[in-house]
Amino acid sequence: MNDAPVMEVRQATKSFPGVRALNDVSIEIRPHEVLGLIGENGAGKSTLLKILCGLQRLDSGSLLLRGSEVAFQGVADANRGGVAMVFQEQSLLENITVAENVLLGNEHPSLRFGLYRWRDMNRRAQKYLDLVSGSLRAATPTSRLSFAKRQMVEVAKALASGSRGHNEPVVLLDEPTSVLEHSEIETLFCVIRELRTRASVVFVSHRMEEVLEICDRVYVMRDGGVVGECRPSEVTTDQLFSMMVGQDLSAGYYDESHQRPARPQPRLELRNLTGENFHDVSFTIARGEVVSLMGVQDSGREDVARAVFGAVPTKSGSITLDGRRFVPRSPAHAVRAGIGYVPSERKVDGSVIAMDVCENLTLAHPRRVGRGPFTDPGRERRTVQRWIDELRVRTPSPYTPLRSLSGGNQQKVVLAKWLLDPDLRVLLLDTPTRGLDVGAKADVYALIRRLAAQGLAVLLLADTLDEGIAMSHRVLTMKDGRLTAEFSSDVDARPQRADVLERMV
Amino acid sequence: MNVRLEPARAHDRRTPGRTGHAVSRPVRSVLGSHTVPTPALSVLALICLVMLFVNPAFLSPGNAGAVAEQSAVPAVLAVGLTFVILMGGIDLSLEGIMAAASMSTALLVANDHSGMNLGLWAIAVGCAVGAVLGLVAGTTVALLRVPSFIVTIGTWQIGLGIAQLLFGETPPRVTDESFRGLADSKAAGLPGIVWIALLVVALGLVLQHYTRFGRYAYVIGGSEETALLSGVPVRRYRAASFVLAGATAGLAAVMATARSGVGNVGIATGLLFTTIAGVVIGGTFLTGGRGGVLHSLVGVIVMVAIGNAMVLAGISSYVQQAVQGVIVVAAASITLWRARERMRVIK
Amino acid sequence: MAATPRLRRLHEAGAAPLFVLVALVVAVGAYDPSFLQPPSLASLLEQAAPLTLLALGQAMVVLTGRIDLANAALASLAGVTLAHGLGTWGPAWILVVVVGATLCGLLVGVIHITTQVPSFIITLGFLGIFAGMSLSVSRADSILVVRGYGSIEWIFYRIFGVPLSYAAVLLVALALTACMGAFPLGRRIRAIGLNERAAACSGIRTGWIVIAMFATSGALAGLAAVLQVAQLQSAGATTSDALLLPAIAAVIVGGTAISGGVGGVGRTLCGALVIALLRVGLDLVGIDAAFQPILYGGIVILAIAATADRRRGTSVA
Amino acid sequence: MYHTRLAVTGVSVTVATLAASLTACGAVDKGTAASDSGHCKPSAVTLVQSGRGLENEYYVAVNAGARAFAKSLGVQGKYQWIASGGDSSKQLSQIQSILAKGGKCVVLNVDPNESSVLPAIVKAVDKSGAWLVTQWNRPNGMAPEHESAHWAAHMSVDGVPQGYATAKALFKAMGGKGAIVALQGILDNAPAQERFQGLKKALKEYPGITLLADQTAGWDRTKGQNVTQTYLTKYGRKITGIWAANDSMGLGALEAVKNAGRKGQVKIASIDGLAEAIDQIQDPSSGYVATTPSTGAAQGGLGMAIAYAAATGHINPDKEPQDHRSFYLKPMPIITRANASAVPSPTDATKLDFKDLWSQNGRPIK
Repeated sequence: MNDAPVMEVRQATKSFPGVRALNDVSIEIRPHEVLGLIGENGAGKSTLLKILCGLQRLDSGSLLLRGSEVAFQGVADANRGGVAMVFQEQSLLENITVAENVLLGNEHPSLRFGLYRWRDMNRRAQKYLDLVSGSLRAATPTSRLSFAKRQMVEVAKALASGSRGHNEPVVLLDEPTSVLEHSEIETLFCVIRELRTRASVVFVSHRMEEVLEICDRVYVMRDGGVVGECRPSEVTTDQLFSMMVGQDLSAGYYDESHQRPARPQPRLELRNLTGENFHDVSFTIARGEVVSLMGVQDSGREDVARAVFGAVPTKSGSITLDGRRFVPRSPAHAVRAGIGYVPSERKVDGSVIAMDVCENLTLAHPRRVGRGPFTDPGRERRTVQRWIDELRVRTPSPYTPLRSLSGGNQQKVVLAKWLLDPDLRVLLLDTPTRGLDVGAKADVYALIRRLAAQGLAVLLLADTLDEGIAMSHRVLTMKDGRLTAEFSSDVDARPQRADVLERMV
Repeated sequence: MNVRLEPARAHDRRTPGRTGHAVSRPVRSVLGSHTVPTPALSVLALICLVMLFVNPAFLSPGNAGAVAEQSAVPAVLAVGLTFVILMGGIDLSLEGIMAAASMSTALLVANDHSGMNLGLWAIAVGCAVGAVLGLVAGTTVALLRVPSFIVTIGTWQIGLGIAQLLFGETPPRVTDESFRGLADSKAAGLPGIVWIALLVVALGLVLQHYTRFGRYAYVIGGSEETALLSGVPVRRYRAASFVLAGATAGLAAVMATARSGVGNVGIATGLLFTTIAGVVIGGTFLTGGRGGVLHSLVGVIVMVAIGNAMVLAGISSYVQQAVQGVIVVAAASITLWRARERMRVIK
Repeated sequence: MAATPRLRRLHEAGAAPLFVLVALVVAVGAYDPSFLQPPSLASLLEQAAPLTLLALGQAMVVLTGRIDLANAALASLAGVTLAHGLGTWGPAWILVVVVGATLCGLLVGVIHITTQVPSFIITLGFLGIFAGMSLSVSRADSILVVRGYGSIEWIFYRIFGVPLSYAAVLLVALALTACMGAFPLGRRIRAIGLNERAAACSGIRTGWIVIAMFATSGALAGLAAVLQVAQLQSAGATTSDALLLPAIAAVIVGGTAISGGVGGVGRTLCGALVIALLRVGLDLVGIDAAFQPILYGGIVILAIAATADRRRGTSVA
Repeated sequence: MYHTRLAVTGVSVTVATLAASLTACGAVDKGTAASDSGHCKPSAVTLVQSGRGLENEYYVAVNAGARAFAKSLGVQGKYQWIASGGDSSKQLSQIQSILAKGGKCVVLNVDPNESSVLPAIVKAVDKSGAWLVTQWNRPNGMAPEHESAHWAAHMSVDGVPQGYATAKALFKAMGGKGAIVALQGILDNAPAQERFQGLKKALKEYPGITLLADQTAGWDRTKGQNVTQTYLTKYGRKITGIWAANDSMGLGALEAVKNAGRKGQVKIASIDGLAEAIDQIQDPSSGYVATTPSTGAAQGGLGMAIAYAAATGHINPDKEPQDHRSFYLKPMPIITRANASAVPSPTDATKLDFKDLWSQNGRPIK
């Protein structure tokens, strides 16, 4: 293997207002390797990737591509240099065809006299699609594809954009597995291995197992700097963990010692609840109980939570809240009944990222920080500051726009929004730890324990099987819109993962 | 080792309330109408059906020709406007642009005012006047990042001012018969401007389907962010869409001038309402990314047909405006009724 | 770079419209010092009054990310209705008309929310509906207010030179500012404009607030009609129609983002004064009528370039 | 951030309030230019003509007439044309601003954009002591003789004889039988109604003529063309005549008739005296029968002259008889092929005698 790096970053520094995102970072990407980049959120992975793909410029330091210094003018410029990125958030457009998405910005070989030759477009796109999957057709409208297939198209798109130059491309994958199911992840890994023969790959994830499985070499990042470089064969998960967080956290991660038994009084009761995507769902959550609802995509579990919150309509069945019949007409109605909801899409549903921390925190229950119907800036400031301190939200001030906070801190604000209400009775958590780093996850877990101990009923739609089992008093599984099983989950008698998994798929 | 359970639901940015596939069926049937403007066509069919009982003369070939002729100018306008709207912008300036283009064209063909006679080259000049005004709007929107809504109110006024400057004491009358022939001479029973409009629509469809400009209009309207990330020079294409809208407005002014025979500052009075309402009824989303030239064409025909039908039905002039308003609201509501959903955000 | 954050903070807080206004006043005043005399300024404020009310209503709607193309036509309708009944029903009729206009705005909002059709289209339709109704009510003639005129005439008195009409507008503006600031309402409106889904998921009754904003726009259109009738002593079917685009221009020149969420009452006041000044300033400076639209268009574009809030990045509506 | 915003809002409101209260610092008396008698010296007078805009032939003629008057005084420099652009509140604002600036010695000749702005204009003029003559539209129940001396006069053009005479010429050309359609002006408009009344009056005298339909085409050429086109397909060959309330619509109708291949067979008559209409009348093949002479120059010139005379004290409006305060211009013979070639240009104001203010007065407006 030729060891001259394809791409190199030397002594890179990058600052944003109030944050130093990168501090004297040096890495190199060698040809035909899968390079892993792991670290907590806010460690600087995303910033580094953005610099590699031309989205942002360095404050100081240098970026070298095949030995010569470059300053990309933008993503398209980086593409021309053979560097392409698959973005964390899906960037495919629904209103055009798959071929157009794959070749976006790269159509010119298929143009004659300025006109598209669709057959040629589709043929070229198909070439890249075939590399990643056998079942994708170039001429399909993108809106017809499932999300998993779209992720494959994303990879094909990155391949296509990276192949624009004459050199072998560098493909940057930013958390490519976050929307994929297990089997699809395997397929993706096959694709990446195949890719390695013709390109260099940078694989970013916060899931160590994946990184260990697929990568040839790994950089570990923390607080804007590289804290370690290693080969997966030489390290264990625990070692990586402690490098990432700077301390040994593997014990007590889920804070299981604080699991308190649930109280006898039922708080939330669903009876034969039926909606568009779920049928005959019945279960009860008692005070102080955490129930985790498990299921694969399209199992309908998310809609159950949204139905309780009034965000999707129900057809039949009933909901009882503290013994009283409750028919959620709208989220506003549910909120007034004491229900809180942390949606999975933080930036779309969970928060107004253009508003500041204080405004987001007080959005749902302004009366808790006001005086009667009026606002009270002083009280508001004190309350908000208290929550910021209590949840250890890292923010320069309560009046910092939420968008400048890291994902974990944003999520804490979203949670705090509900905790402001002392009468909160039910908390619906839809993958509350997704995209959070290890430290922030631990904080959230501890918080959930504490809330449950206070008598709250928590419905948890866990991100992972382990999380769901470890965090809950009971585990419910859903498949195709119906409940399939119930497991009780005590601290010392957790259900077997295989059993749970069996009832889900 | 952690096992991934459930893939995250990546949100459909445009109708984010939706999950899974079972829900999407009604939505998809609306999506199905994205290639063909079915709702607008059914509104048109409804009008025809009603008029069949009220006044069958509506369906006579002669009246169909009249509707076609009256649709020609707004249809040409709609083609240019469609691309602006596809990219998520709006162009309100067409009345001002048409005023300027109409005056300059009338003064450049053989006329009773200026000694100029550029012949049919004046058509090119008319389009160019529109294109330049469009360029002003386009560059302002693209470079200064100001909402097009308000910029084009500004260029509207600018166009109007230019037209007033060009107006002497009487409107310039076109004496060039070949120029007038654009509108008057008939081929296959339809006047010239209808054929021009059809040509423009055909060109618009080619633009929409076969050029980067057209395809990128969908990309930019779908997600400007993605477009930028993919290296699409968004500003340039956005500016170009205004230039195109300006040029089609210029051409529309030429056609209207040929039809009426004079350069007229007020040549486009009321066309803005007809055109925008038409584009919207046709099913081109004001938020961008959906719709197309064909949609806009059908929408414009619906608007013109409504006006024509009301004259034929002898509806009092007092209420005509109100009836048009009701139909706009009703047509849009019917078109979009099935897509209604709790938590859906529509602005 | 040192001074920029401060400047940017000022800009984001909406200082630019104020600067534009002051610059324009100084420019016109430099050309014609008599313009700076109190009577001229008072006259400008009086002229700006109905426009400002429409602009304030429009701003409320725009803050939620919607647009109300029907409010000027609604003002015309309210005007003819007011003129029609004032003689017969007396001052109580004013209240009836304002309430009626509020209900019309409410209706527009309700239809927009229940049908989930973009506000641009709904209000475009209602623009036609209100215009047609105005024609029917007035029988296409203008209505002179003779009996009962005393009950509204006083609005255009000046007390010690202060135009009451503008003082009333300021009062409305103050009330709006108070509602926005003293209650969580203002924050909710901005949340809706910035991210409506998140606002809804935070338990905000987004639909009702949007409807309330359309109703507010309707109410202010009704008040604008009262001012118009008081000022004109008569009403025609299309009297206020031409104020639609100037009022929208005022909102945007005031720095309210057309995509919603950014903006406010104070700067809309400035924006409305800028537009009101532009409408007469060019005559005062003695610019030839034909050049006026060109200058007006150019200045509006420049003013908006100066005042636009670009924090939202890409969106150009 | 929050505090800055609060501060800026505060400053904005304060500035606005300040501006409002500044005006309290006293009203400056503008009467310096006036002589002892309360009248203006000729040198102090500003002449202001207000109308829609010069992109319209009629207003070009109005402007020409008013300018001719200013020239006859030798004060073109003091003459100003202001365009409302069809926006009533803008027109009012413009006039108020000019009055606030110019005070007593402003002489205004105004064509109100619509009659509803007129009371406010009168009020503003009255308050500032300036002088006003108005044209065309006024709300029912308002007249100079009842309002104020400063509203010197209101003049209009009687649409009834215009509609009547043009319709008769049309019917005669049609041979006294056949069917017509009528294109009306904007309904919100006295002239539109009067002209249509004239048509109806003529219809009574010609029982052989039937009115198939009437529809507004908004004074607009393109709309006139579209509506006519629709009528031509609806009624086909039944239509042998078209009466339009103004020339723009008439010329639009002519285009529609031409396109239908019926040029010459369908006779057209309209009102206003646009140059193009007069040219069409001279062309025997066009089928254009009649129009009326333009009244723009007379309305501009004489209106200005009357207001000026009042301002300088040559006349005292309060002492003038009612038919000098509210009057129609003398009806003029219509233009037909017989006299079309001899019609003077609409902008020709040389025939106007500014010394004899009442030379063109017709019947008073009741």
